[in-house]
Amino acid sequence: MGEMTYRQAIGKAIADELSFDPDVFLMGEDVAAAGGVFKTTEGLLETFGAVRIRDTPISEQALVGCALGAAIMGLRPVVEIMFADFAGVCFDQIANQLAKYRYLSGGQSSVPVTLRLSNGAGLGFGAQHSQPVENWFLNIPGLKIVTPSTVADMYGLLRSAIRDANPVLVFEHKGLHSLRGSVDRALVPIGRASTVRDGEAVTVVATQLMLHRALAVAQSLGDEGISAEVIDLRTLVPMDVESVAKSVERTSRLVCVQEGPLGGGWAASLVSEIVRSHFYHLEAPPRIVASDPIPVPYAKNLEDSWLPSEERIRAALRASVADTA
Amino acid sequence: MGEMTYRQAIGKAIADELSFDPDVFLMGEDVAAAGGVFKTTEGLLETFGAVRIRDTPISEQALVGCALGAAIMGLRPVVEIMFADFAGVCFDQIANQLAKYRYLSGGQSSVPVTLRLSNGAGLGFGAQHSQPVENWFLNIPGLKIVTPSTVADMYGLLRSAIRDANPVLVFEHKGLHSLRGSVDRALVPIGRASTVRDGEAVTVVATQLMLHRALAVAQSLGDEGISAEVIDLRTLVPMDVESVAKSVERTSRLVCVQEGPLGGGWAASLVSEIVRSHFYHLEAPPRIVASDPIPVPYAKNLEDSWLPSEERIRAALRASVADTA
Amino acid sequence: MYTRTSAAPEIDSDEAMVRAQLAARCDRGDVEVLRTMLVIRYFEDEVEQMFSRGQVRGSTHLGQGQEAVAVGASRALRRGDSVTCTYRGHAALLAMGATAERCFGEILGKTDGLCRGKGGSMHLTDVALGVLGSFAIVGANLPVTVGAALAAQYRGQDAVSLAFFGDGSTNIGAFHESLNLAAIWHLPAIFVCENNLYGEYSRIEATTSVASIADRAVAYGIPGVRVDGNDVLAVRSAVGEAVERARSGAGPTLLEALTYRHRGHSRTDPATYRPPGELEEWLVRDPIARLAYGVVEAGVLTTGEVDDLEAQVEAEVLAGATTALGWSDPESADRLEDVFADG
Amino acid sequence: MYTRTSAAPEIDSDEAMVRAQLAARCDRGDVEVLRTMLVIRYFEDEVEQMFSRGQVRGSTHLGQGQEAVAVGASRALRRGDSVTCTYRGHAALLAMGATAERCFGEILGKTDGLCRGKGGSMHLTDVALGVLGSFAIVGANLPVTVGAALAAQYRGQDAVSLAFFGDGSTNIGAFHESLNLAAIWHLPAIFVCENNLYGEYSRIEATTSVASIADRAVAYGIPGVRVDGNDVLAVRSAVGEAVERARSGAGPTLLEALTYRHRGHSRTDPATYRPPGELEEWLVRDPIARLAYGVVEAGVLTTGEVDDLEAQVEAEVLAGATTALGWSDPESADRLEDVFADG
Ligand SMILES: Cc1ncc(C[n+]2csc(CCOP(=O)(O)OP(=O)(O)O)c2C)c(N)n1
Ligand SMILES: Cc1ncc(C[n+]2csc(CCOP(=O)(O)OP(=O)(O)O)c2C)c(N)n1
Ligand SMILES: [Mg+2]
Ligand SMILES: [Mg+2]
Repeated sequence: MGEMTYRQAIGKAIADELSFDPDVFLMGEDVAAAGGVFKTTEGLLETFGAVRIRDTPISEQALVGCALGAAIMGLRPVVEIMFADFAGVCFDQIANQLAKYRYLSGGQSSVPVTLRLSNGAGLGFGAQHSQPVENWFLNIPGLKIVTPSTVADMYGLLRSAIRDANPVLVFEHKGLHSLRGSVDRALVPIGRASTVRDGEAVTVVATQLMLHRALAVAQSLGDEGISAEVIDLRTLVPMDVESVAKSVERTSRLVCVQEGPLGGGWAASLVSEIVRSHFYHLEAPPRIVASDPIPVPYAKNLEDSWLPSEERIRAALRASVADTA
Repeated sequence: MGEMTYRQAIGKAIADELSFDPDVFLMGEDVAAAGGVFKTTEGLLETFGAVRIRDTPISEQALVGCALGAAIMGLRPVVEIMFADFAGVCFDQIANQLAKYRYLSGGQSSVPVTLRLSNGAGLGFGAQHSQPVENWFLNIPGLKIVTPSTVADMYGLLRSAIRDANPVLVFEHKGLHSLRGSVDRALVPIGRASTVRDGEAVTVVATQLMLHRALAVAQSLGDEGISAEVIDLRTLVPMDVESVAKSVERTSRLVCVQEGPLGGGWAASLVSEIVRSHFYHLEAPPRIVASDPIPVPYAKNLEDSWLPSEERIRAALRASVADTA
Repeated sequence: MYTRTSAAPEIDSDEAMVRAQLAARCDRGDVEVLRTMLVIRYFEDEVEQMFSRGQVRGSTHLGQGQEAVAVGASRALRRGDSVTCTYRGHAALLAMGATAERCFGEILGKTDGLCRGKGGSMHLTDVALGVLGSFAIVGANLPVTVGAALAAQYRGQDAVSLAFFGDGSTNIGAFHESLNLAAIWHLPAIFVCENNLYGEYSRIEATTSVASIADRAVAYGIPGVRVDGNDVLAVRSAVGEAVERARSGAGPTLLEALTYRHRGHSRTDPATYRPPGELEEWLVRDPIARLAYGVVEAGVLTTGEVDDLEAQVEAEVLAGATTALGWSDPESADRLEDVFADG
Repeated sequence: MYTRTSAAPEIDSDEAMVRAQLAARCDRGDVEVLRTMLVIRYFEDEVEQMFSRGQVRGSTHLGQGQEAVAVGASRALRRGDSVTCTYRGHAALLAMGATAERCFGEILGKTDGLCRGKGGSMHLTDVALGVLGSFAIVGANLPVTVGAALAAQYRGQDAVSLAFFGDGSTNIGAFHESLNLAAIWHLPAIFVCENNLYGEYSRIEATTSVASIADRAVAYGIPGVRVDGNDVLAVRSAVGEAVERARSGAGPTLLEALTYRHRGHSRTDPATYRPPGELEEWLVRDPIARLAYGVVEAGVLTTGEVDDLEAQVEAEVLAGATTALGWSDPESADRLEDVFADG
């Protein structure tokens, strides 16, 4: 399918699913006429019309619940939550309704709803528009959570999410919209990590913006003779612990890089799983490079300090490799 | 102050703070005339009057935001969120407003708001009225999170929460309302764990309902000669990792017992902290006994299976002690 | 417990007038309506007993006295239409055709309950019958009805979706967002507020800034209609008009049905907050006694036949309870199912 | 960029009538009002430039054209009253007395900015001046104003709290909950909707089910008032009446101020969705040109004095920008402060 940006991959994934299945439709604030605040859905209104591409009021609770109702009736709604942080105003509908509907009804209906949320820090939007919101939902069973880092995964995971019979939260990192890459296949399976760099000395696990930083660090350390394996987790729920475990079986060392504070984040969950199953394989304490436990600050230098830097990642990798049991 | 129930300790703590400080007031759905759905606030209206004890509409967003506004103006609001699960409908106000207000304003105001939330499973209320909601907020810096397990702690931590200059979420476990105990002092400091049983062989960390199960198991294992130290974490944020670490330095083994699924929960965060700092002290993999990653089921036997049982806790302790590095 | 029509309280002249008017509208078809209201009443009475007997735990929210709303509304719907309701939803399920057995089964947490024992009293759901769910978070079902209505419009079908909710629920954000969304998209949604004067233990005046819930329709530019919620035929025809409007593409309606719950808010509420005499006044307006009077007055049934019907329904419902009590509990491993669908 | 009054567009006869009426109400005290509106205009223009020059990043939401709402409303308040506003809140801060320097400083992320560089453009806050905050989540500030109003009532003070918000924000749940709560508690709150016809890129008709936002007051049993939001004196007097009501214990008011933003929604929006000619129509109604006309017509200032005032304010604002640009960035370690208060 050729080269495109992460932003374009989003639009194209939605367009391709709209073409594939007449039950798919998109709604959200300014997704139609304006093509989305991040211009991810440009052109969809013109191609698919106002019934399937719908601008909405600022009513996120109603939108998520509306998607649930439409899904029970057999449609496949895709809802854009403009900034992921706005999941706060519709948290009940996501966590208590969408996530639990199938279970509460004893499996009477599937709930094929996709929520798309623009995620993450780094752009100076302030504390209410910059959060890595994927960590808000880890303790809510019933949701799948997807965090694509590459153009191909953005495309393929979004298509898989729309086809999935369950609620899927797809986090689109705002800092990656302009990333370029090529898309080689249609569907990327939800729930499988991908090893983006092979290595022997240490396993590094990351997602989204942090994946790219981790990769850059791994490459630079490679020049120094430290061979780091880099795994893009891609999906947080269900989490592909097995792939990480297999890598750790070889490297015996684990570093997780997480945008966002440590407490309640995915990295801690992953570490606790790995130490449970591979405690005796580990030759160094698993490390987490995470953000400070503070709201995302606005000033550029403060926000830059908040995001795990390549320096911090490099230091963690070096420390991990230096440790001996 | 003598013997009372956990339920009474709640009412008494609020009453004592109402007496102590005229800026303290309580609001919530049916907290006044009816004395609260769980009867925790009985008699307060009669003693303190309708200005300070306020029944409200079913408008949780408005209530939490109203508390924030009143707090900025110098009052000390206490808000009851009847079932903790209803934090979903006011999640934005808690996570994006209350938690971030001080930071966003550069420290212009403190935010002395206490939210009281009835928490947890075990009573057959179904998936939307039974969640251990404390785990929803771990990744939201700016909130203190308190989970009292005993009558004395319920009393003392709630008083400390109301006096705190910051937003504090106080989770009151529904399964402990009838617990009896004696209250010996006024304030229990937020942020300190308490060692409720000394032991040498393994450190067990738990909160609320699980604390009592862990304690029962520790006692029964004591009879078999396995000496488990039991720590009641009491506060999840800020977390007293140090007390746990000190215990682990002696026992070299850690088991966390958590109501609720593993992903995104406090136990994983604690384990990741401990393995980071005490990896080489550990003689066994830290274990987490948690709930299934499913919504809380309704049928009694299913709900009972969902909650970590004494059997599962016992098995984890035995396994931990049996492990050798 | 249900007082047979034959022993119902004396009525006053106001009530006599209401009943005369109702009787004038009754016909043969309304026997089925009466029967369904009786099923609900006996069902709720029996759930109450099950709780007192300790056969179930948790909580339950009974609807004795409010039967006319669910039954009247459901009788204005047809196959393909859908409904969402609240934790106080047993009536809606039974009105839409769920069997007493499977409803009891769910409340008892049985594997053959409507939701395999996973939902419970507050979550009775029967998608096949068009009951998309009972929602235990106040206001949460309204957006779901909006979505079901959108699905009908999207597909060019003339189905409608109807949401039941309480007076107190009109103060929560989801109510507002839902009505606005349904209004601007002209969706075939009907919002039926069961105004029973209380939200939990609080009277409506203490929590709600408007005298009549129907007045809130102004904020959405849609019709707001108040109806006697204890007159099942009045409810049916008011909902019928709203359904008509919805099917024709003219958009949603907010309907306020004035009614009363005979019991407390939930299992643990003795309802001591009611002014003395209030319950008694409303017992006089019992929707079942009213319709029973109507069918007799209209010559459709004799009082003896009404008495027989009551006895028959009571026996049926109790038999349903016995059946459900005999069902097995779910297997422990069943709890892990129904979280995610395949594919 | 701001067009000096001396070069303002031609006006039509409707506008002439509005201005004549406004002039009749002008007096000497309104020079300060004019000055403040000019400060805001030049401030917003300069923020726009800072973004184009790459001196700041992130996003910003400008309010050129809407100055009369913040300035008129603030002039009806007194010390001890409070205000909450939105991401489009620069005008409210400046109207309440914040200096241009410290507002610029915050937008530039400087350590001497209003919020020490931690909040940014969407979060300007000055509690000492009574501006409790700029809130970037739509609707989130309304409950906060309700709380501030409650604090006044609780203490028996006659202070009021006023919330600014947009037309689009009236479709979110928090709006509804806040108005209901303020109404039933008769709180001294004033809800000022700046209806600028758009929520982001969407016209009000596409998202909002009611023709006039003021009509939504019916749902809360409170007064709903629509006012010309480009007539600063009209805003001041309408808010003044609402404040009066609030102070007297009669409860909240919903006020709709009809206005228009000259720029797009945010930095990245060229506002191509506007029908041709619409902006030009509203430029004719520019609130600043109107008041400038008024003070001249009323004999308070000459056109030359207006011109001087404009030049003077422009120079002051630009000097403020220069000052703020010279401030230092926060220390990296500062980020860890202000999360929790001691004690
Ligand atoms: C968001 C939320 N807040 C509070 C509750 C607790 N609650 C359950 S029912 C109820 C009262 C609802 O009153 P109303 O809407 O009038 O319905 P009724 O119970 O009278 O049928 C409340 C407050 C809830 N379930 N959800
Ligand atoms: C809960 C939430 N949803 C969406 C947004 C994104 N957003 C910011 S401003 C805005 C439009 C608001 O329109 P209006 O209330 O009319 O105010 P205006 O910007 O016109 O002043 C939207 C949708 C948000 N900030 N918060
Ligand atoms: Mg009610
Ligand atoms: Mg607007």
